[in-house]
Amino acid sequence: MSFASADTPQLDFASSPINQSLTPEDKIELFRKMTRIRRFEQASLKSFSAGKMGGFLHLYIGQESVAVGTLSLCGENDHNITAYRCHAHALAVGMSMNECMAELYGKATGCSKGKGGSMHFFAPDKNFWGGHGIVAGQTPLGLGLGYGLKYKGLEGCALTYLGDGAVNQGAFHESLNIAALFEIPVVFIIENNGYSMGTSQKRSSAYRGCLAQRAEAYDMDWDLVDGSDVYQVRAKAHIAMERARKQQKPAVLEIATYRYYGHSVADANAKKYRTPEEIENYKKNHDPIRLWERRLLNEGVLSEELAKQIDNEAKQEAAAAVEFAEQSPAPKAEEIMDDVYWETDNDTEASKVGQHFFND
Amino acid sequence: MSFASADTPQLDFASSPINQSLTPEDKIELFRKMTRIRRFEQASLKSFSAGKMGGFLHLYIGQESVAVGTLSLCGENDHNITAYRCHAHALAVGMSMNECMAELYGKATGCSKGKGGSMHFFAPDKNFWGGHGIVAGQTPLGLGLGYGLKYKGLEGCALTYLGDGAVNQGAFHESLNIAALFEIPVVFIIENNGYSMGTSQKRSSAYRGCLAQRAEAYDMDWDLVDGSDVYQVRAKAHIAMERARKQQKPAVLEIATYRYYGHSVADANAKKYRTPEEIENYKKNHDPIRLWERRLLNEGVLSEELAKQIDNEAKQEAAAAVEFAEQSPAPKAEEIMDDVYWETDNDTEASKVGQHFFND
Amino acid sequence: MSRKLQYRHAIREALDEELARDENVVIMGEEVAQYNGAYKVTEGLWEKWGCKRIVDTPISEAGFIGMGIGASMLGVRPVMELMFWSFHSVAFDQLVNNAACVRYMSGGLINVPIVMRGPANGGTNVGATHSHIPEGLFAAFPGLKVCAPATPSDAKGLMKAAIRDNDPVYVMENTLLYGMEGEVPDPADGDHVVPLGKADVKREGSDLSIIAHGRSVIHALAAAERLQEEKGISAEVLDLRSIRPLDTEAILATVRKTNNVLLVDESKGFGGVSAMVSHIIQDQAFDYLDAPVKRVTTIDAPALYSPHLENDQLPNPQRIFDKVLSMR
Amino acid sequence: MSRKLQYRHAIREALDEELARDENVVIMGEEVAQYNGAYKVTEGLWEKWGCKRIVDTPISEAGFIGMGIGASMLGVRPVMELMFWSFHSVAFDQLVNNAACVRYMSGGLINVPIVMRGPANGGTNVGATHSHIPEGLFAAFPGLKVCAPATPSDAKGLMKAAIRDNDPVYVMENTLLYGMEGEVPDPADGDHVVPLGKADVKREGSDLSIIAHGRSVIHALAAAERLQEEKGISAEVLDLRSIRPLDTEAILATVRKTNNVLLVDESKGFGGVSAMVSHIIQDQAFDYLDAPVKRVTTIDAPALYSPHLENDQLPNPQRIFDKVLSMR
Ligand SMILES: Cc1ncc(C[n+]2csc(CCOP(=O)(O)OP(=O)(O)O)c2C)c(N)n1
Ligand SMILES: Cc1ncc(C[n+]2csc(CCOP(=O)(O)OP(=O)(O)O)c2C)c(N)n1
Ligand SMILES: [Mg+2]
Ligand SMILES: [Mg+2]
Repeated sequence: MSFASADTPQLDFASSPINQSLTPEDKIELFRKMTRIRRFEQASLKSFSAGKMGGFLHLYIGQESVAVGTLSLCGENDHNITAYRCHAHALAVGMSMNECMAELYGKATGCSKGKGGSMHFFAPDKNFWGGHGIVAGQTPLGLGLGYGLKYKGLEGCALTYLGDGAVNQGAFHESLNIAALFEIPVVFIIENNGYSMGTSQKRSSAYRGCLAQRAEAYDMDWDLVDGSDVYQVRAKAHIAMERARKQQKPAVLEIATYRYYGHSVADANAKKYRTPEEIENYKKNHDPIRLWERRLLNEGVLSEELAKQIDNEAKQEAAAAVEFAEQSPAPKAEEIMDDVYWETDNDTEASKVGQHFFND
Repeated sequence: MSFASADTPQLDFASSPINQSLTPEDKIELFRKMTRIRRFEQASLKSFSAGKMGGFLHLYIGQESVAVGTLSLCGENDHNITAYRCHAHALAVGMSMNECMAELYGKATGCSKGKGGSMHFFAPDKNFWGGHGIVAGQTPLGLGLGYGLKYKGLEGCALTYLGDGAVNQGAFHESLNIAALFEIPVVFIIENNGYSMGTSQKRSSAYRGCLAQRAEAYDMDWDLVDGSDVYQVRAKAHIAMERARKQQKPAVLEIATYRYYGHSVADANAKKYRTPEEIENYKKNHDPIRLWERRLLNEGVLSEELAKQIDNEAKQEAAAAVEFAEQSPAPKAEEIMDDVYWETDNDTEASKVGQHFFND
Repeated sequence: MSRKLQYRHAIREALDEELARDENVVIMGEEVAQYNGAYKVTEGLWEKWGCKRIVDTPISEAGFIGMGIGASMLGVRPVMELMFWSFHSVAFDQLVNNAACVRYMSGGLINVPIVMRGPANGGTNVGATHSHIPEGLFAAFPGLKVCAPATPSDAKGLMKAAIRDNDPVYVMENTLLYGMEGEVPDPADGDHVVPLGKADVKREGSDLSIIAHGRSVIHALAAAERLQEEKGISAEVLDLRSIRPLDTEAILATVRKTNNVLLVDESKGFGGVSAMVSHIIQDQAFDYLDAPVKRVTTIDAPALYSPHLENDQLPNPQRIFDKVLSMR
Repeated sequence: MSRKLQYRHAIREALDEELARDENVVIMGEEVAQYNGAYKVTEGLWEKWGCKRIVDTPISEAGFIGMGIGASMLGVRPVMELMFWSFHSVAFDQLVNNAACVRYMSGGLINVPIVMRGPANGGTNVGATHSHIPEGLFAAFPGLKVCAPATPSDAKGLMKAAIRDNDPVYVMENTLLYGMEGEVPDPADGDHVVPLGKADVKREGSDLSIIAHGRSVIHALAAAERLQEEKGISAEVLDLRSIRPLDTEAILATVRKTNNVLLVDESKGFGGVSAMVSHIIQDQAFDYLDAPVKRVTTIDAPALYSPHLENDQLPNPQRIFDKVLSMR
């Protein structure tokens, strides 16, 4: 594979087979998913600002095409895992806004019963393995998902997301080497939004053409993707995923994207380390939802009215989720020590031997 | 820099300026150093087999040209650090056989007072910072030595040695990125002896041309070196060191070498994972000491007699070191808690406040 | 003369003064320079001291902390910020082997004058991975020193002692204290250094001793006030301040005085600083104890997120109050 | 019927039986397959079970242990060998965050049925970096289970319990016990499983209780014999076997019986399993104690190398013997 190819933006990936196979409904569904994510994030921002939740809130707004585009390619045996900026992945795999919003509110009805919070959403039944707070700590787990697939003889792959700052954690490199050496069906997806907190890519990483190119060190395939183009995201991810599924070959994809808000909602410097022009330019010229909308309008797949309607529905769904979260009960103090051990939760024989918990 | 160049063996590095500057005495001294290392290791093996020491003993025999060749290039402001296979580096920087052998014997006269053992030799006064047991754990320290040099405005570099198996530790990759990003004068030297314990390079690492090429991921210079040729080791290391010293550019050098014995003396499988032919071939055709000797004989720098004499002296020196170690006193139980804190060792004001040690 | 300073500003003042005192002091960590620090502890320092003294690092804790240790062996005196102490998990080898053992393994030839600092606490709704309480964990490694200031004044004084110390000192701060104000001596009145290894009686009392460190001290003080007011119980509050070295004398003194002990510790129930202090007390003041040493620790599960419940999981004034009553 | 087996062979038998019982069991680690294991615990398994079930990994502990955890979430049941438990330092994040917290953070949706095993001990002259004693360290993390077998029989039985457990279990073996022989029940007589959380009275006695785990149990037994013979002191020796879950009942029972306690623990003096056990005892058996709970721990410094001195730094029969006498 060659250098970060400057020509990719000029190619039209609509014609790639995986995109050709999309029905109009599929395309609208992609639009709906991205819209729902944005509306969910906006609603959570509002609740956060109103003091309704605690901790961190890492918004995904601006990056929607990455989670939605890649996860739209997943079948029964494809698994995925990401870092703390995880709401989009959760919604994209089919988790409900209710359980997600309730988790942000720390309610018992949350997807993690209020125990995980914003950074720790999970839905194993939907092949979504979190939501992880330690930068790049999830990358060996993603490798392990791929390992598990291969061990069980299933044809699938493990999408493992990380940020552009996360590439400098050792665990990621150990994972890359093992992935290539053991031929594990894992696709590492660098969501490159240009910054790790207030640090630009150039200030955190040394590299040749791009971050994904580091894969060459392990003789692994890689590609660079324009995240503002859903067709391109799908087309390139599909290639990598098929190679993983069919040939057990891992890959690194770097998807160029952008976040409109700060690193987290608490990021007071969000507009200091980036120029207003840079943010505006992305919003105006590269917004993945607007570009997809325009594309579908041009294709005649979407109408202005339908777009509006979808947006309104998403807004209402998010508002309802806020309502649901607000009305939901908080978890109870008696439940603090639940969910620590499988054995004690299931009241097994093993759980009855010895002291498992230590409180004076 | 290009692919692992297949032509390097054909080049004659004797003519490179750094080798041209060698006097006959210098060349003989290189021979003497390598010979002394080999004789030291052989003596320690004998003592180990006789049950005189404990723990591990990782012999350097076969690799002598690497430590001696590279460390012969060091000046006042060049520092170095390595892993547990550290006896050669210790002797090469000028530590005495006595203090080294006594350390193996766990005696109070050892370089670390018997507290460090085989894997943990140190001589900060000779710019040698160990001797480290955790695979690749020393690589960030080496980076830090380079950082310290730069911080203090000194023109020097930090040679940081690691094995071919160690390249798969995350800490090494974190170090590579920081070295390139911060422009730290550090030269990482992979002593590639083909195996990490019983695992061949191919079974532990995924890579393109060679392990050093992973440096490209960080846009860093690298080179591949034939370790059996002292001239080549010096010539290529000199280039990397000068670039580090003068331009604050880090590099990775991979030096192809071989160990004749097992991973450690306790390695019962040493002849299982490698064919006898492979070992014999290296000894016969690539032994760095024999090749250097032949070279110096051809150059007329060395005579057979002088070579013999040097070897005899080295043998005697090692035997004397064994004698010294055997005669030396063991450390005392009262000293176990010395050397834990600088402040308590120096009986400072700070050391008198509060309980520093906990023994019932 | 003293002034009111926020805990974070007290630390910053300590850093600023030490940067001025010794040109080998360098501050490193993620976002400490241009971003002014994730919790603004280092705000303004980059502008004042520039890129050489205040250094932003990539998210490579093993790499940059190891780098700091290596540089410290050469005489640089790095003060490393861990954005959260919880991130120790990815740099553990550097923290417990290289920093703690290099002096020993070299037979005393090397020393590692480095400070690792950052917040180490629960209570901010960030969940299990971000809420580790590692004072006891690191104090268990001979070669390391650990302190955990509870007030702005101690935060400044201990930080300065830590930076001047010639051994590795791990300073455990607290995000929930960063905004707390307190009296801090005026620099014009001389150097304010609080030695490591010296506990502080933060409140005199006679009926029982509450021994704590870090934010638990604040809870203990609140509970003590209420115990006095509502129940007429006079609680002495001893702030350990430093975990290793540990002020065993001060611990034994308060035990001998009150004969009743409650330890408050944000650690989980298995282990922690409090298990050790409990052992020391029963070992060395057995005959002075009227009753077993009791503890309030974090309820034994990974840190949970929910803002509705997190305070219940942690030690808090109510739990301390209740525990004291249960001890009567 | 039982046979004599070496500790290492007892473990191997456990692995072999569990490999046969459950096709999801897979053994992974550095040199475990083709090399037969650095300490020959897995000898012959690769030949018997092949490359799928017995897997050699690169020297990437964070990577391969995280991989095991990820695979375990999908139902694979990896048994990961750490060549030395000391190498936990480079995989700490995976060990204490991902393995320990994923269940909790997911509100109970995930479980991590994984075993981490390997030797965790001093006494082999390999110095500070290779001689960590992390039982207490890991037991402090709710979500983890920890055990430390002292005999071949317990090693086999606990290993089998660990592999069948649906939570992460960290088994701390001992290189100095690998060659020790002992009776192990014959597989023909049924499955030999020792449940986690059950201590074992390894020697009955009436004058004092020596509580220990791992190799310290062997030392305690040796000291107890000598105490009996030379001093007529009857020491009961309780082997904790499992650290978390902990058999608190058994601890309290022996304390109530003898009223005198000595804890033996290879940890350093600050913390360790013994500080916790001491706290529990004084808390729950205060009135049964005739004297303070005492300890023999490793002398408080990083592990030293010298073969002439290393045994003096560690708990040993002589130190236990002397300590008991000093308690009279
Ligand atoms: C090991 C570790 N170090 C530091 C942090 C704090 N932290 C959380 S996110 C982040 C920036 C990550 O940036 P990037 O990988 O680019 O992801 P993005 O936030 O842009 O999605 C930092 C420093 C952490 N959570 N874990
Ligand atoms: C983190 C860690 N994992 C495992 C080990 C055990 N170990 C010591 S040396 C070694 C092999 C290293 O091989 P290589 O890097 O090629 O160096 P060489 O021994 O060939 O010089 C292993 C696995 C260790 N010391 N540290
Ligand atoms: Mg980013
Ligand atoms: Mg090697």
